[in-house]
Amino acid sequence: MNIVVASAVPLLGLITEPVSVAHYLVVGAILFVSGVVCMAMKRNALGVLMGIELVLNGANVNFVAFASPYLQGEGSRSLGLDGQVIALFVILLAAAEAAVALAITLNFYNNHATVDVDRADDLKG
Amino acid sequence: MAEFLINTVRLPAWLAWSVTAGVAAALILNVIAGGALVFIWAERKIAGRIQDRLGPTRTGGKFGWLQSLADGLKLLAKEDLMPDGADGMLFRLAPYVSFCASFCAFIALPFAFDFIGQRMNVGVFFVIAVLGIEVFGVILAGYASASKWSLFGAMREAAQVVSYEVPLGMCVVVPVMLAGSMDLVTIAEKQAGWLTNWYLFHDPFTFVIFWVYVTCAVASVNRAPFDLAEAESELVAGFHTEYSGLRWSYFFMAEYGSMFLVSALAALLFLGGWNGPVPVASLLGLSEGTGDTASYFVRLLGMANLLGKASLGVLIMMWIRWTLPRLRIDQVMMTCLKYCTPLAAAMFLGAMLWQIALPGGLVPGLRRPAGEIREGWLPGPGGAFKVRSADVGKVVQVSP
Amino acid sequence: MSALPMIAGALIAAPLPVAAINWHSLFFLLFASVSCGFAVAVVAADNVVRMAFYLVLSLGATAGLFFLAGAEFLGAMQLMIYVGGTLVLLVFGVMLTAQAPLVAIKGSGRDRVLAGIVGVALLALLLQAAFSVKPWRAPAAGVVAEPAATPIGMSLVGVRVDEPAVGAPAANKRPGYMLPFEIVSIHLLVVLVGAAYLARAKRRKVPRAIEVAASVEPPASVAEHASIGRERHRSGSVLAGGRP
Amino acid sequence: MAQMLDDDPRIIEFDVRTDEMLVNMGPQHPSTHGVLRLVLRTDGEVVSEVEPHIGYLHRCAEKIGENLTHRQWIPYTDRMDYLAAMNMNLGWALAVEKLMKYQVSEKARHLRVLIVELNRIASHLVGMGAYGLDLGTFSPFLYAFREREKILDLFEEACGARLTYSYITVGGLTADLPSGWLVKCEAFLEQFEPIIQEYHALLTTNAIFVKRTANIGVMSPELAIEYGCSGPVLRGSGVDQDMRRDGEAIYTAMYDSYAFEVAVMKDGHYPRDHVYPAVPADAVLGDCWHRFFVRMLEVVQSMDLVRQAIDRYSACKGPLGEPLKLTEKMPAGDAYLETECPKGQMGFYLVSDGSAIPWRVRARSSSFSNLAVAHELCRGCLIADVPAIVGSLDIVMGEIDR
Repeated sequence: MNIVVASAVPLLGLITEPVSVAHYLVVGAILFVSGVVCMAMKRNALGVLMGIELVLNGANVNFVAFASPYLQGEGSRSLGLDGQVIALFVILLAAAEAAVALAITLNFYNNHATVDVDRADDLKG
Repeated sequence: MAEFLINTVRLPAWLAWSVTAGVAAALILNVIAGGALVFIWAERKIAGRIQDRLGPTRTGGKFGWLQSLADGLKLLAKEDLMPDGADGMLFRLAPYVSFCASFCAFIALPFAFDFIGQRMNVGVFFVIAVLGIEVFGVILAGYASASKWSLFGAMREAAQVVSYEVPLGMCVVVPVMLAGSMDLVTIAEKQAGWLTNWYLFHDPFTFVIFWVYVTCAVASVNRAPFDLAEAESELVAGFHTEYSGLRWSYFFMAEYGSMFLVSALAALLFLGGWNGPVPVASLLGLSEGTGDTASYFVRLLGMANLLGKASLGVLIMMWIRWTLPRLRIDQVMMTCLKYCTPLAAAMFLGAMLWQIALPGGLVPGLRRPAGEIREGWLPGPGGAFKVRSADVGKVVQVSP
Repeated sequence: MSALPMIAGALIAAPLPVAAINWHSLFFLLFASVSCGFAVAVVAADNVVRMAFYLVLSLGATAGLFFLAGAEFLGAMQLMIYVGGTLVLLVFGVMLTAQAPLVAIKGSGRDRVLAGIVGVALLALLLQAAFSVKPWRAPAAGVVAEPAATPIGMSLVGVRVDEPAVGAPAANKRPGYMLPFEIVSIHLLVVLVGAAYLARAKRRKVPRAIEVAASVEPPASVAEHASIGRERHRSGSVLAGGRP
Repeated sequence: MAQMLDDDPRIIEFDVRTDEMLVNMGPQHPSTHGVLRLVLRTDGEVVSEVEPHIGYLHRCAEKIGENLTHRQWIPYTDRMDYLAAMNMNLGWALAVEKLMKYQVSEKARHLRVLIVELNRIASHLVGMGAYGLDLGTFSPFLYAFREREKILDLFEEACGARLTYSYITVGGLTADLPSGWLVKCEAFLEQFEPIIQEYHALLTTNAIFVKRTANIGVMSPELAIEYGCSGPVLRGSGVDQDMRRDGEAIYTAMYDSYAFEVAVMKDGHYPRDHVYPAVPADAVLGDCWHRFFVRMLEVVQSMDLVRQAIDRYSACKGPLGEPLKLTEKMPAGDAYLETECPKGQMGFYLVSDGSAIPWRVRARSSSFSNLAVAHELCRGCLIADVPAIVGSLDIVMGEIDR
């Protein structure tokens, strides 16, 4: 019990201290890594697509964090509006990317009757 | 309320805020749950009247108003079935996803001036976005039920709702453009005054687009004649074929919740929000913003106004449901793609041009100016420049 | 995720001053754990529909994080486009994976281990980077964010109305986003047309099934009353309890 | 053939590889009108094949008929087309009378016409209301049932039963009308006439209804004849055939001196004896809309016939005449007679060995033949069209399964 409390007390800072950019960066990092692992590991084309979405989302979290005025501590400055606008463009492009990728997946499915990306080896010599 | 609890009751701040939030959440929840009870009763009575019947009379209470309560009890007591091949987790979660989406959208919905769960800068957008998530629960339910009818219902709902979001969004953008804000409170405030200030009567284009909005709203909440996802003569019960008991009732509450929501949104965007056709309060010299007892009275009056308008919308939906046959899925999509979307786009363009050509409306002085200039907003040849503070608040025509 | 039980334990064991709780941080923690937890769940799940469901929850919670960071417009945008887009993903997932084998295509165990190692290494690197800059760890207090929806809208039509950041060029020199906005619009249009073309529904002269049946000689009487697909019916039914 | 397929907007071959699905519509399904099971083979929403499975309501009615005397079997005919039991009674009674060469009294003849046509109205009201239900509108169903209730009240007064009447029987009818009945009947017709316009407004001319039914399930006259369709289903395809005019003498003699025009599209128009709504531009002869419309016309036609029958019946003096005894022996031989029931041509065949109990009994069901064509009509339609098409055939399972 004591050990748990001892290890937990530093974590109490999480809910007593205000949030900083670093908090968001950690979330962004976890999303990003999840996305990368997802892309690398999944054999289902739709799974790979979801990995891409996660990666883009992780990047967006970072943009928003840097753009937010009240996450900025002394000595750093906010990206301001630019960060948000870039995140906006990322969302839009992610939607476009999803549309095209789905169309490609669909065509692949038509030709191979599967969405297993490991079977997409037609061009292999 | 939180300030009151802190200053007068002397609760600690965290408790005061929690209590306030809890009360607000409970109120909104009761709007949905209580609203569903009332609307189910109303639907029965209206259906009865339309069909030359009496509707419920015998369950108890005057006009059989206990019928919904009896139904609720029945649903609570009913066995909760799950098909053998169902995806258990998703099957259980789906009703809650639907209900939560419907519930969350209410957070940004103002019932009167300052009577709002959370005032949001992007209120309209938020409501539409969250409402779109409701379909998610339906799709999950359809997939997880392991029933072909459910799957058909879910696919129909997905196709329909995703398509109708496009014209719906365009319809919603017009009042946003006129008010210069996505804040629902601001949009409703701009329509204060006489009936002519309502955006419905702002110009011919908004009048047309209101009806487009009504069509799209009915379609996006899956009511007849667009109730394809649960078309009982085709798909048994569509996406909720396999649901029973309490879970089924969550879908039902979500449906009635979103019906009320789109109606309230119609009232806020086009029908003056909580402002009545006649500005009774301001004629009496009362204001809703001052914070004294009289202002609370005005707000309550406004709330009654809004609830009345929204309920009227729901009742009209019921009327439509008990009158018209159901469309076919391809006809539903055609209605969206061939009629609603182009019409909404054209009306959007028209309303925009009208704003440029006749910013003050046809009859000057009858209406408040629609858009306002804030400091430093006017684009000039060299980018933005500051506007003199004397000009702020005035309507300035921006040459294209 | 493991932080939650620990905090819960701490709440019970330690005399936690409830008044000291920063609610903003608490909600951040809530959204962050949902977001990260379900992102990991996406990786861990095999069923494509569940993956999509987790993804939606993760993205939805991220929208909550955006709201917390004062980016309301972006949060709503995230809900509408990202979550809506994923919804379509889900629909396609359901459509494409009606057959059981496709619902769960599993990677090999070796892949998983390898991906896990790479992932952890990458995460370590990123976390180190996240904590490496000191000002990033020091939050500002008492700053209230301006509503960003209108400035974003104005910047997209080429006018900057927001307060310039410290050290940024003067107000009338800062770039608007008119051109990128137009480019993105055209891009979206192109993508829409392209996607529709790739996954188009095209009309064939004769439906597939009738083609097959056409190879079977239709009975003579059939030709007299030509009706759609009649020949096909003669070629035999696949339905259970077919006719003699 | 290829030309036809090009023109058919419903045949779209998607580039996406999709799986076909077998879906059971019924036997417990809201829109299969009883215990009919339709197996649909679908590709997404597009139905590529429909296979009706019947027999869930089989009660060996014909075999039972071979163990009962001719009059004892009358109640079993009630239960065939239970929505038009009077017409069923009449079909069997006339078939037996044909074999026995028996002629009912003039008064009984007019009363039979009166009752049968009134029942036709009731049956078409159910068909119409249920069709609205199939298309997702509930209110016309109840409007139709409201009026049908009044007809059933009349029947109840005449024979004591509301659904299975056994009123018309071999050799006449079981009882004469009670006094004052005709006045009530005329009052009903009087108040019913304007209500038909209501039905036209809610269904026939409703834009959504027309969209859902026009050009759906188009049946060519050749196809209709080939499948042995009859009744409104046949006439909806433009085939001018009505047993009341074209049937055997013993049946058409009943309608002698009655003026009525067969409800069928001839020379590009429907009968013009009354004011009817115009045919919508989208409707094609033989589609669901026309089948529905023919029924609506027949309601008006039957009203005219009932009015004429009331006049002729009240003009007849003298007794109605007693029906035949239960055990009246039939001459050896066989007889087959088709009558025009609301659903189509209902035929009864009996072979007698000279006793009162028929040696063989068979019934030719109109709904059975009408349902058989469903798989032709439903090919390539959408799932939502299946109830629309099957509903437009207006089948009754009691008659199909017997």
